Amino acid sequence: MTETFDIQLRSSSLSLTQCYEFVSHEGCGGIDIFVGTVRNHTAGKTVVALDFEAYEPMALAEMRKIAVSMMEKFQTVKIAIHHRTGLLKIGDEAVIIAVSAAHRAAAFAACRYAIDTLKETVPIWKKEIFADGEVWVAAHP
Amino acid sequence: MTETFDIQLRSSSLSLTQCYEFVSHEGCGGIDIFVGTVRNHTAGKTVVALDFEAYEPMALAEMRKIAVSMMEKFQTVKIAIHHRTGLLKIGDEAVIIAVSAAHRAAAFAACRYAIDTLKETVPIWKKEIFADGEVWVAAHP
Amino acid sequence: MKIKILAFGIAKDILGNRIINLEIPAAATVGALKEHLEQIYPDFKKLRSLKLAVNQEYVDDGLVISDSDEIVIIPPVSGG
Amino acid sequence: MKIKILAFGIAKDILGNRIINLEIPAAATVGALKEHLEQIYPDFKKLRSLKLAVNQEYVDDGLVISDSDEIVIIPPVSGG
Repeated sequence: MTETFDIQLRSSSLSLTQCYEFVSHEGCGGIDIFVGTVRNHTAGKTVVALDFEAYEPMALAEMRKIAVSMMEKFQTVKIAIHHRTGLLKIGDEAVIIAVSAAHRAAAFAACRYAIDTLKETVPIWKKEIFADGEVWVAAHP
Repeated sequence: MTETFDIQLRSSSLSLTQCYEFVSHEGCGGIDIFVGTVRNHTAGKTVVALDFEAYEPMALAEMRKIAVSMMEKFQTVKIAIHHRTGLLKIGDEAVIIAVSAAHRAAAFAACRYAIDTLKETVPIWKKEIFADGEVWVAAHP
Repeated sequence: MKIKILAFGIAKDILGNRIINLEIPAAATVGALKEHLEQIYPDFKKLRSLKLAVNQEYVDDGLVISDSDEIVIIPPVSGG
Repeated sequence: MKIKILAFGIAKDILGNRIINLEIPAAATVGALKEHLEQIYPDFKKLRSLKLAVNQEYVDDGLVISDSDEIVIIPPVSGG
């Protein structure tokens, strides 16, 4: 049986093509892909790099839970969720979520749900590195 | 000045990487990409191939109008809309829409708006080819 | 006046040609041309919708056609 | 009983270590452990939220901790 999910946490560069090819399927008519990249600024300050740290086994488990919910809530066919760890530079891909479905509404809704939920539940932490210091994102109110 | 839009209508294969690289930008944090592919069935019948015909100058003009509306309605940074013409086989990409924005909500909303509007306004016609005949999609009520 | 009409998708199948030449009254409107087409080719009435584009723009039925216009029959679109 | 706590992100900076060992009363709850941590390390009170994961699951404050549990401090996450 072919797998329905491809969940990865990795320190090497993410591949859009790899995610796309995993979810692409003869029965699907719509694929939505979200790519989260490292922005060069935040609240007016210039970001030099980002450092992502993950509690790996739980992060993978929570990403798998998201994929299961996507299957249950929306009519999705295949799902790839790849998240990067370690030091990233500006423009690097931090996360790629790809979803295929027979119809586009399900693909869009599932992909949006996935990134929103990932940002709330998956134990991954992002440190923004500026020229003059660094800060753990969203740690404080 | 770098272009904000990349609008293409072409008979050669579409490239996800090309669309992604066009919209990728150091100032953007979220990219949403929709890929419409050729499905192997429709209403229970097996599709062998699809043939796309376009009224090319107007199709390009209408795609450009969509990109302009996306910029006006949402806070998008860069937009690629590539649509294919001619004979496509199962799994081929018929359309790719990629949108970058500083924040993901705008990227998702703009991408969804683009594909919904494209399907309503852009003069492109799709003929489904079955083993035992062919039909212009959505022509009849 | 003599006009040239271009057709795509199922409209080309209905006309049996990519391009037809038609004689219409001077100052005819888009609405009148559509009715005329539906009379000569009743299959147009079976479509989900029928639009004309003039000079690469969707236009209202009230628009008056001139013989230099690029007129295209737009059956229901199905891109994407 | 003796427990080992793992910390990530800003929690590691607050503890000054990836792992700390702590002596807590037997049958202590997650809620009690959180209060205990906030007393020893007041910087935890400044965070937007503070959660504990036990055996790789988010848990309620009422859960009773056992000394074989894998306990991890989860400060506000910021993946994606």
